[in-house]
Order: sequence, then structure tokens, then C-alpha cells
Amino acid sequence: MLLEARGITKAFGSFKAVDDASVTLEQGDILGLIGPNGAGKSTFFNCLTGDLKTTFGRVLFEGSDITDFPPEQRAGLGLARTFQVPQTFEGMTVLENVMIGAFLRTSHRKEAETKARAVLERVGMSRLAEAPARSLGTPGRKRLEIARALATEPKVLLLDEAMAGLNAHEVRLAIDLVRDIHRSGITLVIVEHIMEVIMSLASRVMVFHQGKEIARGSPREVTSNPAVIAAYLGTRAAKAAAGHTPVELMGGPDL
Amino acid sequence: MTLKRVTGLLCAAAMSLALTAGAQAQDKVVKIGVIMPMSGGTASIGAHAKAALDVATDIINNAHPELGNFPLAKNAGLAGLGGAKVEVIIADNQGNPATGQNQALRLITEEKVAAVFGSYQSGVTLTSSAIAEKYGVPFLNSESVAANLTERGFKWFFRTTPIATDFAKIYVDFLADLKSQGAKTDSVAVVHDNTEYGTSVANTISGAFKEKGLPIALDVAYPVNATDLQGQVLQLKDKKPDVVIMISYTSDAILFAKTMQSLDYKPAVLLADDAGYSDPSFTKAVGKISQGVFNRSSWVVGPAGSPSAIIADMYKKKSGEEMDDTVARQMQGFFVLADAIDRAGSTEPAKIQAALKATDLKPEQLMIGYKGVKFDDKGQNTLASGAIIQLQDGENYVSVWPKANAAKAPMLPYKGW
Amino acid sequence: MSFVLVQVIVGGLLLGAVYALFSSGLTLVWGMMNIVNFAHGDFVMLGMYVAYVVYTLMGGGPLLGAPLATLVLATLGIVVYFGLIRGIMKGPMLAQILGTFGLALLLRYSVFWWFGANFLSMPPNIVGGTYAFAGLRIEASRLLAGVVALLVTLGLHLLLTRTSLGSKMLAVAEDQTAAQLMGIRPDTMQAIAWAIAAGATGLAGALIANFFYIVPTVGETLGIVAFVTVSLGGFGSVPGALVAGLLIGVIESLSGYLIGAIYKDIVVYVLFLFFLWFRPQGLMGKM
Amino acid sequence: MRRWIWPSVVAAFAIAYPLLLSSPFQQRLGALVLLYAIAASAWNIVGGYAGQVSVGHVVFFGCGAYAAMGAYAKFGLSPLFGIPGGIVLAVGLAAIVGVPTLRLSGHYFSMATIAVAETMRLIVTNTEWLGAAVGLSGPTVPRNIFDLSFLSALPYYYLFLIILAITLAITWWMTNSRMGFYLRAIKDSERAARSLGAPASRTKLYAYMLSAALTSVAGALYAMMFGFVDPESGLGILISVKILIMAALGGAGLLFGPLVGAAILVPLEEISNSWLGGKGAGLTFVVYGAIIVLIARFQPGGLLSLLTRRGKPKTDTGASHAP
Repeated sequence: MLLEARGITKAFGSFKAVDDASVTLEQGDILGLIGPNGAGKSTFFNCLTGDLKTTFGRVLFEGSDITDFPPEQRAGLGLARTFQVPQTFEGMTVLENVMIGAFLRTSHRKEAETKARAVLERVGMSRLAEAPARSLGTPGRKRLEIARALATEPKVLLLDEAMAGLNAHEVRLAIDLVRDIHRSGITLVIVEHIMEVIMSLASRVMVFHQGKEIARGSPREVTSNPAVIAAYLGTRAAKAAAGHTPVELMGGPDL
Repeated sequence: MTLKRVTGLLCAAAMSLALTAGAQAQDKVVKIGVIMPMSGGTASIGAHAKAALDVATDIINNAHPELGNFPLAKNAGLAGLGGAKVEVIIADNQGNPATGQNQALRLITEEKVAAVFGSYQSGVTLTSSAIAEKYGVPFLNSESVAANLTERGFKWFFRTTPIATDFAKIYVDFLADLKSQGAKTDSVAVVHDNTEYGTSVANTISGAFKEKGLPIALDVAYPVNATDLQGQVLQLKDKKPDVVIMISYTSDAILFAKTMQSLDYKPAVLLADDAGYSDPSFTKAVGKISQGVFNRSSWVVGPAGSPSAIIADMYKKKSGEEMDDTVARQMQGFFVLADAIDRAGSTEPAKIQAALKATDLKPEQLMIGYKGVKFDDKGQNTLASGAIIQLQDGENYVSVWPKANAAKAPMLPYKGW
Repeated sequence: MSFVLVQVIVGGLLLGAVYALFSSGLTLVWGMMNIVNFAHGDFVMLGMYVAYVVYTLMGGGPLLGAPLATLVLATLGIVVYFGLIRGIMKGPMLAQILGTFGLALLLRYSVFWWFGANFLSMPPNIVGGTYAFAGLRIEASRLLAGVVALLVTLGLHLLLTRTSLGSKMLAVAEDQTAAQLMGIRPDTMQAIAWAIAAGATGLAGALIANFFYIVPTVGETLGIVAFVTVSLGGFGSVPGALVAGLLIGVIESLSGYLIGAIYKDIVVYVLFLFFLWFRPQGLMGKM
Repeated sequence: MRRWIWPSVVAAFAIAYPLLLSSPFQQRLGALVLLYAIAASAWNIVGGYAGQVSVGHVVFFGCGAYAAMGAYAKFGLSPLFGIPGGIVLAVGLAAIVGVPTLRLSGHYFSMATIAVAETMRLIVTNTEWLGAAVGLSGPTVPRNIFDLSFLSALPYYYLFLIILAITLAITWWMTNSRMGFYLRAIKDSERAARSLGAPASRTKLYAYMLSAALTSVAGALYAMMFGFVDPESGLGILISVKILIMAALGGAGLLFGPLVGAAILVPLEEISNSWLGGKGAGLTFVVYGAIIVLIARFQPGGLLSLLTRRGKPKTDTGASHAP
């Protein structure tokens, strides 16, 4: 077992953003986390990465307890992430951004640079290596996030809405990239709004609603689950909408 | 590009400095460098000093027969140097020891001054006189009271002002006198700020009283430029000492007066140690609610027509302020320096140094109430002394002690407002 | 509790109210625009000089001086906003420190140049003496400042929470772009915020002038108190500044009386640091 | 190798300066520029590169200054012996102060550093052993060359030049190392940097300690040159502000920014003081303040940012549509 979360609860004051959620992740999985806005999937995600401290519950990585590890230590173990709103290092070039990731495995500048260039090549950004990162648009930034994370040589990569704000063409390119990453042996956790992405990528899906896990299974199982549809649309609307495909209801990419 | 500009700026700056330096001292002018706080929290001191030195140079450079036998007044210029004029070059120390030292160096090496005069704050005097010592240029100080200044083994440093040990003796004697006249002066409180001036003077005074078997009953220290002094006044009100000795700069002196009034606190005897209480700003601001405060001063105005009265008049015309003790001590110090240069008959540092060492001015040759001016081996004026003045009827101090030159009798108890 | 102690605490509360009064303007611009204003103390100083000039030229007391100081400083606030702040507020924090520190020197020494370095003071009892009841003594001028401090804090708080102008200002503070899309002009709102902040500061100066001394460098002393008050209260929190001001006033007063005045600032700073350890966002600041 | 042209020109000018302008005051001015450049460069490591705006850096300056003067005044040693002592003090203090304060964000960190510096100033002011408000003096009459009390500014000048070169070399080495990269990343987004494995707290702390060590050296040199330190000149908050302003004015986060800032502000201050200070109208500071305001308003990234690529946001339109 690569990554395991046991009974994660995250409370802000009296409000429980995540309530007793558990998950296990095997080598080679692509786990999708979905749920309506405010369902707690992002909070859960951030508990896995160490950005948020859990109130209760444990997180285990390759069998050892990492609950109290800060994000940088988790990164060192092989847990990498991207941010929903890209956290680009504005004062650096694209190459330097990726080098920050590469520096995790080497303290030599030359080595880090070589490795960063290789990663940029892999994600198709080598043309932009010397460009200031602040000159990138949203698609470029999202891709740069992935590149930086890859440079840390992760075992598990957690993508936080890596496709949000992209157009259909860009989404397809991004899906290809994620597939490629997966083929290289990296296990993935994906938080995504766009159902098409989850449907085409995820091997397993976990659905959150009001901080609780309400369903899990293959994408097809989950999207036909009435509880899931109800959570997305409300119970009455779900009945009225019977007959439509879940993908349509949950909002596909804006085409 | 910017670097070029920087280089250009540096060069331009340096060139203009070189130009200033090019204007060498002319034959008939003796330059004296003056280092004073012209900006920052004590800038009013610098402004007053500037006006006083203007008056002093006027007296030296022009004939002032009305001043009688006052040294350097009678004829125009310095007689010993063939009527050479004195020129004062003032530099701002910004209240900062480093700036003071930089300016001392500039005055000595760029302006080629014959002697340096300054620098008010003891810390600045310490650093700026060190440069003068290294260059072998006489340095005269007329107002810094830190004891260590004359303990450094310097050969070019001279100080005309009385220092804390002198004041302490004055206070002990004065209070003994008051006691003999029936006033209660048994418990004494010392109130002082935590500056170098405040702590060192307070320590010396406490020591002097202890020696006489009168330990200080209450020591109230407070941070300089306080935002609030209520706690201190309440402490005094609580302990009820007979005598309160105040060692404060102007800002805190004003705030103390206001706070004492609002808390309705009046000690029997309120005795101030110069500094803030001598500042005309103090009397103007809160003189009306500080009636009866005693103050230490070496400055006592003589009767109309006396040199001190005439000088006080000239100063008031120049600055619009009454002459106070600090500025009078500065002016007197400047006269001592000019007199030494006059007797040296030269601007050669060694000759001025020798003349300063040989200084022996009598009380009647002074504008201030010292018993004379005569330097010991360390450069300290051994005849420096002071008197006690009191704020009576309005905003002017009158001398009340020692009896010999008192204009009025001490008024007791402290009246306040 | 001894009687003196009551007087010390009452005095501390009044002092604290004054701290709160001259800090409320700072917390407003600091919180709303994320601007560190190193010239804040000098705004207070300008308010004091306006009051002094009003008194010497027209013989007017605080009734005339305080509103005029508010007006003059509010105008200055707008000028400073358009002349300097608008240009530096999006820049790095260092540019703000640079700009406002330069402004501080400029203001301080312009006043110095004009008025000289002498200590000035309003005549004693310009507001009306000292009230004494049950042995407790309260200076009318300080009481006035304290009462106005409460009113200003309340006013600013109501303005921000209850009026549309306030919500517009907060909207701009929250998200400029979003506010702009809603038809709010950030420039206008921020200029208004500066006018209000500077005006409140000028008012504070005018009232403090009644019981303090006036000198060009007085802002240095007061500025740092305001900094501590604002950060203790939480940047941008007007009620926070009031609570922090009162707290600092009482702590200063008590520690000054009980352990000695030269240690009172140490007590305040150490408590402040200690406090930041537990609540890094200040008393009432948001995370 | 074009990037080395300007540094070489600057270096050549710096070495030749005392020969070109040889009056004592000009030489001292040069030495002061270098001294402040050392302090501002040291500050730059934590304030510029790591973006942690410390306004209380004077506390480390004071460690060095007091250690140097203390070595002489308390133990009769050469002030030089104070330098290692000052470094130890400063680094230790940085560790104690840094751990709790560096986790504070933005303005709270700045305020905390001010509070620390003011606390230290007040403590020293009330500590008899450290000379209290009177301060500590160095050797006025040098006993030997190691007392570092010279008449001419020349020895100071070259000593400072060497230390500045070392400081800049350390800074340069740091910016090209992993630590430098991490600091810049932390400045832009601490969260992202940590997610990529950068140990943010530790890196910031190391930078803070390194900066503190170098600042304390500057403080020791300052005290040696002036032969004196008191709470105001060794621990006054204005010194930190001055150091910060020099770095910001030249260009914070740039290797030569602090040097440029010092090379402009120190002469500006000393020369305007020499010309205008004696008039007593405060004009020195009106001029000084106005210039600072203008630079902040029109060149907020510092003067040197005019020269660098990083200063100008280049909008590469092609990039926004790249995959």
C-alpha cells in the first residue's frame, strides 16, 4: 500500500470540513476525488499533502505514519502536488521554477539544471525555459506546476484541479500528459470538477458531500449512484433529471 | 548605466568638496569649527547656540566699547593676530556620534579650522574630540557633563563647564542652607531620565548626598521622551519627599509640569538640574504652572549696563529668546577659546594649546558666574561653578543663592500654579 | 486595591484611549491597503501644529482647532494618496517603507524649517482644568481625547460595517478587480480611506496637543507606539486598535508605577512578542 | 563574460578610489560607503533574497559593535577579538529570535523585529555593565596596530573593501546555490516552495543567521572606526531603517543593489549635511526625504532594477498560448 488515510477529520472551529474520511492508494492507481463545491475534497487533499493539519486521523505513506510531517518532508518521501491556483515563482524563469523541484534530489546547481531541462522537454515546455515565469498564461502555469512537481521525482502526484480554466483542446493535451505521467509509473490523485477528465483518467473515484464520503468505486459505478446525483443537484432535481447522463448533469468541459 | 551615473555622482560630489577645500583660510580670518545638533530632537539647542555664536563673533570682530574691559570686545578682531576676524563654521552632528566625528574630520581637514568647539551631547563630544586629538587640534567643550570626557588622557581637550560633582556640591550646600533657615529638607528624591546625562548626574548627586549622611529617599528613573509621566508623579505623591531634584530634558520637563498640575502634586522644594528647565521653551510653555521651581544655573544677569546684561540683550535681539544657562555656558566657552587664540597670536595648534593651558580668567572677565577659568592637567576648568535661580512671578528666573550674588530671597514652599 | 493604583489604572485607560485614537487611522490604511505608513507619527505631529497655529493666530481652542486639523490632514491624506501612495502600493513592501519614510522626513523637516525646533505648548488648562471626584483626578483635556477616541473608533467601525461606503471600501480591500467589476472605483475608495485615516490622525494630533508638548520630532515618539498598537490589535481592525491601545496604556501605567518606568516599554514589547507567538494575526485581526 | 564587465569596472574604481580622491574626508566618505554597503548587503540576504523585511537588523549590528568595544573596554583586548564574539552573539540571537518570528508573515515579522530591537536597546540602556546610556569607548590612543585606531581612513577603506568583497562573494555563492534558489522561491510562494521539498523555516533561519553574522561584522567595524558605541548609535532603530533604505534604494534582492544604494545615500547624506546642516533649518533632511520619496515613487524596485531583466515584466505573448 502506497498511501493510506485513516479516519481523517478536519474541523475549523465547530465546522467539520472533512468528517472521518478514509482511503487507500495502491501503486499505479489513479484516484479521482470529486464532489460539489465545498464538499471537502480540497480540504481532504490538503490533509494528504500536509498543507493542513488533521484534527483526527492518520496518514500513512508506504506503511509509515506521516501525519505530523510538514509538506516539505512529505515531498522528500515522494509526495508531490500542484495547486488549484498556480503558485508560480513569479521572480524566476520557467527553468528556475522547475529547478526548485529538482533541487530536492540534488544540491548541485548543474545537476538540477540538467534535470529541470529534461522535465521541461518531457512536458513540452523546453522552448520557454528561459522565459520569465510571470509571462506565462494559465495553461502554461498549470503545466509548469506539473513540471515542477515531476522534477521532485514523486511516487505519488496529487493534482488539484489541474485542468480548471483550460479550453477543450488544452484539456485534451493535459489529459495526454497525465496519462504519460501515469505510464511512467507515478501514482496519481486527482481533484477535478470536470467529469470528462475523471471519467477518462481515474481508475477509482471517491465522492465527497458535506465533508463525508458518500460513494466510491469505478467512475461508471459512482456516476450512476443516485446519492451522488442527489448530492450534485439536490434530491428533487435529481428525480426530474432522470434519464440524462450523469456527465451532462455534472457539467462537462465548456466546449 | 546606473553605475556610470553613480560614478558620475561620486566624482561630482568629490570635486565640489575639493573646491570647497580649495577656499583656504585667508590670512586675516581665524576659522573655528563648531559642531552642534542642528537637527533631530535637540535641534533647538543648536539653533540657540548658532544665535549666541553670531553675537559672540560680532563682539569679537567689531569694536564694542560699551562692554568695557570684557576680553576681546574693545577693538575689532583679535588683537593678537593683527585684528584678524573670527569666522564660525557650524556643522550639524544630528545628535549622532558618528556624524559628529565625520563633521569634526571635515572641519579639521577640509575647512582647516584652528580649533573645534562642541558638541553638546556627551557621546558626540567623545567621538568628535577623538578626531581632534588624533589630528592635534584644540577642542573646547562648554556643555557636556559626562565625567569620562576628561579622563581619557587627552592633551587637546578642554572643558569649561562645571560637571556633575560640582552640581552635587551646590545642591548639598544649598539644601543645607535652606534647612538652616527652617525649611524641611530631610528626605530627597531624585527624578531622572535614562540618558547618559540623566543617569550620570543622578548617580553623582546620590553619591554626594550619601557622603553627607543624607541617603536619597527615592530614585525615580524614567525613559527619555516619555509619552506619560503620571506613574512617576504618583510615586512621588505617594512617598512625599521634602525635596525633589529633577534631571530632565525639555520634553519631559514640560510633561512633568503638566502632569504635576493635573495630579495636584507640589513638593515643598522642587529643584531642577538645568537642562530642560533652563530652556526658554519650558518657561514659555509651562512657566506659569511651575512657579517657585529652583534651578541650577551658572548664568546670572548682572545689573543694567553690565557686560552680561548687554550681551543678554544682544542675544535676545538676535534670537528672540531670553538667554538661558546652556547657551550662556556655550558662549562663555567660545570666548575662552577665542581669548586663547588671541593670546597665542597664531593659529598654530600647539600655540593655541599652550595658550589654553595658560588660561587664567578672573570672574570679572567672564559673562557667566564661574569663579574663573583655569584648566587642570586633564583639561577641566577647576573654577567652574554655579548658582541657584528660582522662577518667581512669571516666566523669568531670578538668582536666589548663594546670598552674595542673590537678587531675591528664595521663596518657599513650591507654589506651582 | 490601594487608591493610588486606581488612579494609575484610570490614567492608563485614558492614555490607552489616546494611543487608540492616533492608531485608528494607521490601522485603517494598513489593513485596507496593506501599506506600512512610516509617516504616521508625523501626521499626528502635523495635526498638533495645525491646532497650535489655530490657537496662536485665531485664539481658537480645540473646538476650532480639532475640526480644522481634521480637515487639513484629510486634504493632505488625499494629496499623499494621489501623489505617492497610489504609485507605491502595488510595489514591494520595501518601496512602501522607502516612500513613507522619505515622506516622514520631508514632513518633519518641512515643519522644522518653518517653525524651528523649539518646544511649543498649548496654554495649560485650555480645555478646562482637572476634574476631581472622590480623590480621583482626571484632566479634562485627556478625558476629551479619551471620549473622542471612543467616538472615533465607534464611528469608523460603524462606517465600515454598516454603511454602503464602508462595504465598498472593504470590497476594494478584499479584491480590487472584483470590486471594479461591481462598478466600484478603487481609486476613489482608497482616496476616501486615506482622507478618513489622515483626518482621524489629524484630529488625534489636535487633541493630544492640548496636554502634550509640540515639536517637529514628536512623531518619532508617537509613531512607534502606534505601530505596536496596530499590530497588537491586528492590522485593519479598528476595534482591535482600541482594545490594544487600552491594554498598552494600562500595562505601561501599571508597570511604570510598580516596576519602574524605564522598564515599562520592555514589558510592552516583551508582552507583544509573547502575544504574537500565540496569535500571529493580532488581537482581532483576521488570519 | 559580458556580465563581468560592470563588476570589474566597479571593483577597479573601488580599489583606485582613495588614490583618485585623496583628501581625508573623501577617503572617509569612501570607507563609510563600503561600511554601509557591507551592512546593507548583509541585510539583503534575508530582506532582499528571502523577502523577510527585517526592520530590527540593528540588533545584530549592535552585537558586533558592543562585542568589539566590550573586548577593549571590559577585557583590554583588541576590538578585533570582538568580531568572533559578535558573530557568535548575533548568530545565537538570530536563532533565538528567528525561530518564533520567521513564521510570522509580512508586516507582523517586520513589527516583531522592531520590537526585538527596541527591547534590546532598552535593556542595554539600563545595563550598567554595558555602559548603559553612556556607551562603551574604544582605544583613543592605539596601543598597537591591532587596536585598529588609525588617523587616516585608508586602512579602514581597504579593510572594509576586503570585507565587502567577502560579503558579496558569500552572497553570490549563496544565490547560485540551492539555498539561494530556495530563498527566492520562498519569497514568491512559501507554500509552493515547501510542497516542492524546500524546508522553508530552516532555510529562512539559516539565511537570517548568515545575515546576522555579517551584519554584526559591519557593526564591529563601525564601532572600531568611530571608537565608540552607545545604545542609540549601536541599537537605534534608525540604523536599521537606514540600512534597509540603502538596500531598497539600490535594489533589494540584487547582488550590487545595496552597494549602489550606499554609494548614493551615504555621500548624499554627508555632503548635504556638510553644505546645508550648519544652517540649522533642517534642509538636509528635506532634500534627503524628497529624493527618497521620488525614487520610491518612480523606481519602486530600486535603481539597479532599471538594468536587469527581472525589473521589466516582459510580456511574452506567445507564452500565454503555449501548451
